[in-house]
Formats: sequence, C-alpha cells, structure tokens
Amino acid sequence: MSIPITLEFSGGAELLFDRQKRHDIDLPKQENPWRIQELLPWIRDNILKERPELFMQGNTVRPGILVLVNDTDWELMGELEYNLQPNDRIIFISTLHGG
Amino acid sequence: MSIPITLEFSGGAELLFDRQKRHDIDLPKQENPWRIQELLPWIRDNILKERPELFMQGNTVRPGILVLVNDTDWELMGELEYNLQPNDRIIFISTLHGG
Amino acid sequence: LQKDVKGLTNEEIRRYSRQLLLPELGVKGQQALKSSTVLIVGAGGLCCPSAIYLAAAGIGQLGIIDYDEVEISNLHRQVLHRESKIGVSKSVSAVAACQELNSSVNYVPYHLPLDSSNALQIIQQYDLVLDATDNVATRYLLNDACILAGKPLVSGSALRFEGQLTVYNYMGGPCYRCLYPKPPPPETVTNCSDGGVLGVVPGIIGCLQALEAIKILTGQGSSYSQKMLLFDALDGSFQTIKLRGRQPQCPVCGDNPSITKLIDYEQFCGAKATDKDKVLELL
Amino acid sequence: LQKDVKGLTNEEIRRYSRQLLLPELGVKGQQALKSSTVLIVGAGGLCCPSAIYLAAAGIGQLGIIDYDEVEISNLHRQVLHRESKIGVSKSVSAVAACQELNSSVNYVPYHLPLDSSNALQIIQQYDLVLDATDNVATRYLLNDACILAGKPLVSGSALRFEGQLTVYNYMGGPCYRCLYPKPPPPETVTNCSDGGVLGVVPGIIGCLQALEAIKILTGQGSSYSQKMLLFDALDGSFQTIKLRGRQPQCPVCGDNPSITKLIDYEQFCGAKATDKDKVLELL
Ligand SMILES: [Zn+2]
Ligand SMILES: [Zn+2]
Repeated sequence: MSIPITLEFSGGAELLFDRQKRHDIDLPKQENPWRIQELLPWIRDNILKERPELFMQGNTVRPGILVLVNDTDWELMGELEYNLQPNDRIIFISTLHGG
Repeated sequence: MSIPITLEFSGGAELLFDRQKRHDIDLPKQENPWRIQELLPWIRDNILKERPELFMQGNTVRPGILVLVNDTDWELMGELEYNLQPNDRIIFISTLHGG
Repeated sequence: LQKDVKGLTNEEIRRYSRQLLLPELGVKGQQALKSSTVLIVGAGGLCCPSAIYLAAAGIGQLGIIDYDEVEISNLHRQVLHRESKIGVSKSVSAVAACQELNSSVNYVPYHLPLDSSNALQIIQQYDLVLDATDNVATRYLLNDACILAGKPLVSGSALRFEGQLTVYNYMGGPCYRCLYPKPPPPETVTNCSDGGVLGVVPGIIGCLQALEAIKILTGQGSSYSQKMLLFDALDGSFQTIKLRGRQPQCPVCGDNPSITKLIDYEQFCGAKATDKDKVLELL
Repeated sequence: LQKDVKGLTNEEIRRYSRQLLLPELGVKGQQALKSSTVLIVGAGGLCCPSAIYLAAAGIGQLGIIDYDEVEISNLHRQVLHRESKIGVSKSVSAVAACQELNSSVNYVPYHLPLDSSNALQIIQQYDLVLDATDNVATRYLLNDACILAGKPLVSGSALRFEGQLTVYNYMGGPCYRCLYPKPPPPETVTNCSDGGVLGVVPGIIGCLQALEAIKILTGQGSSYSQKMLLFDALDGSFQTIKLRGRQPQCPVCGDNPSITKLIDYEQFCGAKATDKDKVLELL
C-alpha cells in the first residue's frame, strides 16, 4: 500500500520546486517503514526541479531549513528516524533573514 | 452518555462569563439529540454570570454575536437546528466596532 | 530624465524596486496600483498603518475621511498623528504624514462626517473602500453605500486585545448586512474610548487591511471574502473562520433588495455615529 | 499641574488612557513600560512599525541601531523615513519620527554597525532586544550577545510575501543557534534587495514584534517562546509551529557553552553583515 502524505515548502524552499508550495504525493509501498531519512532522497530524485545542493547536504537537509512534522519541529519527532504515517504533513521552511 | 463540547467566547462575549474565554463542558444525557436551540438556554442557565439579555434575545443569540460550529458560521450548519456532536467547538464572537 | 519605461518613470523604478522584483506584482502590478484609488473611512487606529503602507506601495489616489481632530489620547495608537498636530483635522494630519513619505500619490483629505447625504457621491470616485471606522452606524452606512456603488469593502475592527478582519461585497461574497441583519442593542456596543485598546492591535489589523487592498487591486484576489480573521493579541493567535455566503434575502445585496438608497443609520442603530474620545476619569 | 498619580502624570494619564483602561495592562503595566528599555537592531522595514508602536505605548527608552542611510528604495516599506531624509542616518531618521509622536520617550540613535566589538556593551543597557536586521551574520551576533547578556530577543524576518516571528532566550526557551547550529550556505541566503519584499509584510511582522515586547515587559509573557509564527501574505494565512526546546549541547546557551565571548560572525557565516540596497537594473 502506498502512503499518502503532503509536502509543503515555504520561505523560498518552494523556488526549488517550480514555485509550488504544496505537493500531495503517494510514497510507493516498501518493505520497511518510510522514514524521513528515505523521504529526503526520494524528494530530491522525484520532485526537486533544480540545484539539489540547495535542498540537501549529505544525508540531511542543508543548514537553514527547518523541517516540521504536522506543525512540530522534527527535532521533537526523531528527525531522520521519524516513521512517516499516512496523511502526515511534512513542511520544509527556509529561514528568512530579510527585514 | 454526556456529550463533551468546548465553548469559546471572544470579542467581549467572554465578559459575560467571568472573562473566561474557553469552557470545556459536558452536556447531560438527554433523550433527543442536543441542538444549539437547547444549548443556548443551557448556557444561560448554567454558566452565564451576568446580564442574560446581552447574550440571548428570544430563543436565539442577540444581534451582533456570530456563532461558529468548528470554525464555520452556524448559518451553514443549520443554525438553531444543528445537532451537537461530541467534541464540537462552539464559538460565540461578539462583533467588534472599534478602530 | 523621467523617461517612461513601460509606464513607470526611472524614479518610480528606483522607489518601488524591491516590490517590482516580486513576480506576483512586477511592473504590471505597480501600474495597477498607480491607477487605483482607495478611500479610507476613519483616520484613527486602523487608518494610520493602512494609509501609510498604501501610500508607500504607490497607490494612485488615497482619500481619507474623518470629522474629528487629533487629541492626545489618540496618540497611543494613531501613529501618523503627532504632538504638534493636536487640534488639527485628523484627515489632514494623516494625509500630511503620508505626503512626506510619498509625494507622488494624489491625496484627498475629507474633513467631514460621512453620512447618507454625501457617502455615495464620495465612494463612487474610488475603486475600493477601507472601513476603519469606530461605530456601528457608520459601518452599516458604509456597507450599504459600497453595495449601491458596487465597491469592495475591506473591513477591520479592533478593541481591547482583539481584532477582526473581513472583506465584504467582493467576488459574490456576503455583505455586512448578510452577517448582521439586525444592529446590535446599543448597550452591547463598546468602543475604544470605553473599553480601551492596545495600540498595536489596530496596527496589525490596519496593515492587513492594506495588504488585502493591494491584493485585490493587483488582481491577486482577497483571502478574506466570505472568511473572517480573528486575532487575539493576548495569546498571539490568528484564526480564520468560514462565513455564510451572500444571502439572497439580504435587504441590500439580496435578490430583491428593499434598501435602494441610503437611510438614516443613527436611527436604524439607535446610536450616534461618533466615538469622541472622552476625558478619562482615572481614580 | 503635572501631579504624579501612582507614578503617572496627568499628561500620561490622558495620553495612555485607552490602554490604561485594559485590566491586563492598567497603571501597573504602564509603569512597567515606562521603566523599560528596548533596543531595536536595524532601522528598516521591521523597525519602522515596531519602533513607532513601542514609542506610542510609552516605553521608557528606545535605542535604534543602523549603520546605513535612507535611500529612496527603502521608502516602499520603511515608513518612518521620508523623502526629505534621503541620505540621513536611518537611526536618526527613525528616532526623529518617533520623537514627533511621543517626546516623553528617551531615544538613543546609534549610527554604527553592530559588531563583536560593541554589541555586548550596548545590549547590556537594555531590557529586551528586537532583531530587525537583514542578514545572517548579524542575526548570529545578536543571538550570542543576547545569550551572553541574558536578554530576551524578539526576532522577526520578512522576504517576498512571507514573514517569520519567534522569541529567543526567554523563559528557558531555545536560542537561534539551538535551531540553526550551522549557518546556511551563503548562496541560499536571499535578502530583500535580491528577492524583493512587499512592504506591508515587514509591517505586520514588525507590529507583532512590538506586541511581543510589550507583553514580555508588562509581565503577560510571550506567545512565541519555543514557537514560531509563519505568515504567508499571498494566501493570508498564519500558522504557529512548535519548536524544539533549548538544546543542552548548544554552543552558546547549552550546559557547557564553548562560545563565551563574541566571535567573528562574518567569517563564521562566510557572508558580510550588510544588505546594502543596490540600484535595480530593470530592463
Ligand atoms: Zn448582504
Ligand atoms: Zn542555544
């Protein structure tokens, strides 16, 4: 069974995704649970439109991007180890510095 | 079985309720479903602290109070006829006119 | 030197460069703002931020109506006025402050009370109206006049630590009377003079009124037609609620309107169209 | 005539009467504001609304730091400045505008770049700091200085149609480094000169910064410690997210901090602490 989740990009992160802020996706069925660790390269390989280095560094998001699981900082949810649940909303926010 | 619901008062309506904006209540079990029509006099008789005429006029709320059922205008939900569901959030907003 | 480039002068390109960069706005949006006219009714706590941000953004013409003069008790929230303007017409004072920021806008101060005898004639000259008033009678008047003149009405209000924002008569959405067919009993109406208000609360709502006006005028559309934003400053919360649609039986915007010209709104509401700041007797 | 009533003069009672009416503020809150000092770093789009509303509310002392001068491309969003102030120090211009609204505040303009050599000495003189800057290096500097000096930091930012707001180093909550231990790669950082910004967006965020400052100083507490407000002006949405707590291993606010004095932040970030508005070459 595939896992339906929603991805959201804001703060400029959406510019790497054709300016589309919200993406409803179905993660393909796999043997082990989907973790954010696997989600990140999946996003990079499947929906990212340009400059992957502005999204990922090594196996995680690049510094300056906050990741949220259903409105909560992923640091409180296990970060890369978090197991995705159906209908989760994963948000990637690029920090703003302008004023 | 009693029905747990949340009441919220804002825009000044909370001033009639000891300045308390949120009230978690249990509506007592009754034979027929609880409608907002029955909820209003229940609120007046059980938790209103002063000046009932500033909350109700006739069998409905006084003009200038918006009623919401789970963030939606009660006009879209059947108004007085709406059947309360467990965990509903009913909000009473007094309209502001200052500027 | 002031060569026109796609309808914008070099001076305008320099001034608005940071918003011209926005693809959603761009030169086309800037030209739309430049050819737009906005009327703000009330030159108080909601008007001050909305007027200055509309002027800064380069609106073509900005009209501001208020019958009142600046008092010292206004200055905690009405941030366009100044100590040196106490006693001066509020509309004149607000316009003067905007003028110093952006002299290329055409400003029209109206030092008069908006009423049934003048509302339509004034409103007809504008593309969009901001309700920044402080009393129920003027809110009904403004609503009816905007329906009769076919203008969208961006409505803000604030009291104590709370604010409300919505847009009436836009894209088939409801009007003030659709939501509130009957005026509230006068004894339930609290104004800022009686109830108090934290100054930055109308500041936030007024900014949001300017934003919705800019979005409507540049074709982005409003986020608050048939929706209302509720702001609670004490817990820092914003909540968006879904409102009823236009009511076919609405007496002014419905299918068979009974109100086809402006009425006596003070009589209709049983309350005066004034919120004169009274001297506070503390202690 | 200026008789002290519970520490407030008659003039102050008249001026602040509409907020004295608020039971959550009252005379006690007004006195707390009067005896408080706030420093705003950056005199741009976020500072203009926050400074004027703090001045209006009757803060005791307001310091404003900026190394830059007013340019015409600032005026679409930096609404305290004026056409007549082009070329003038931004901190001086902002202070002058606030002074005209409320001359009873003690204003301190600092026309200098905040850096590791002066930050602590200045910040130590204030109760609370507003981050209204426009670059990453100054944001890390300000964070570290506020941790070392023990001051809460109300942080705002804005770009394009979006804004973010949070409060660092308050009531045991996290700091900027807890959230962002590593600076972003310089090529991922977009400033308002490059990306553009709709002027009223920093307007809204700056008002909210003033609000949080007022709540903290009057003992209401902040709504945004360990929380962040995200604002999207295009869809008019506000979203509050829950952030991690203070990180025990944080290099500056953690249990065994490795940063015990200010460092070189331009080197740390690989980016300059400036966002000079450049001349836009349109077409
Ligand atoms: Zn209607
Ligand atoms: Zn930290």
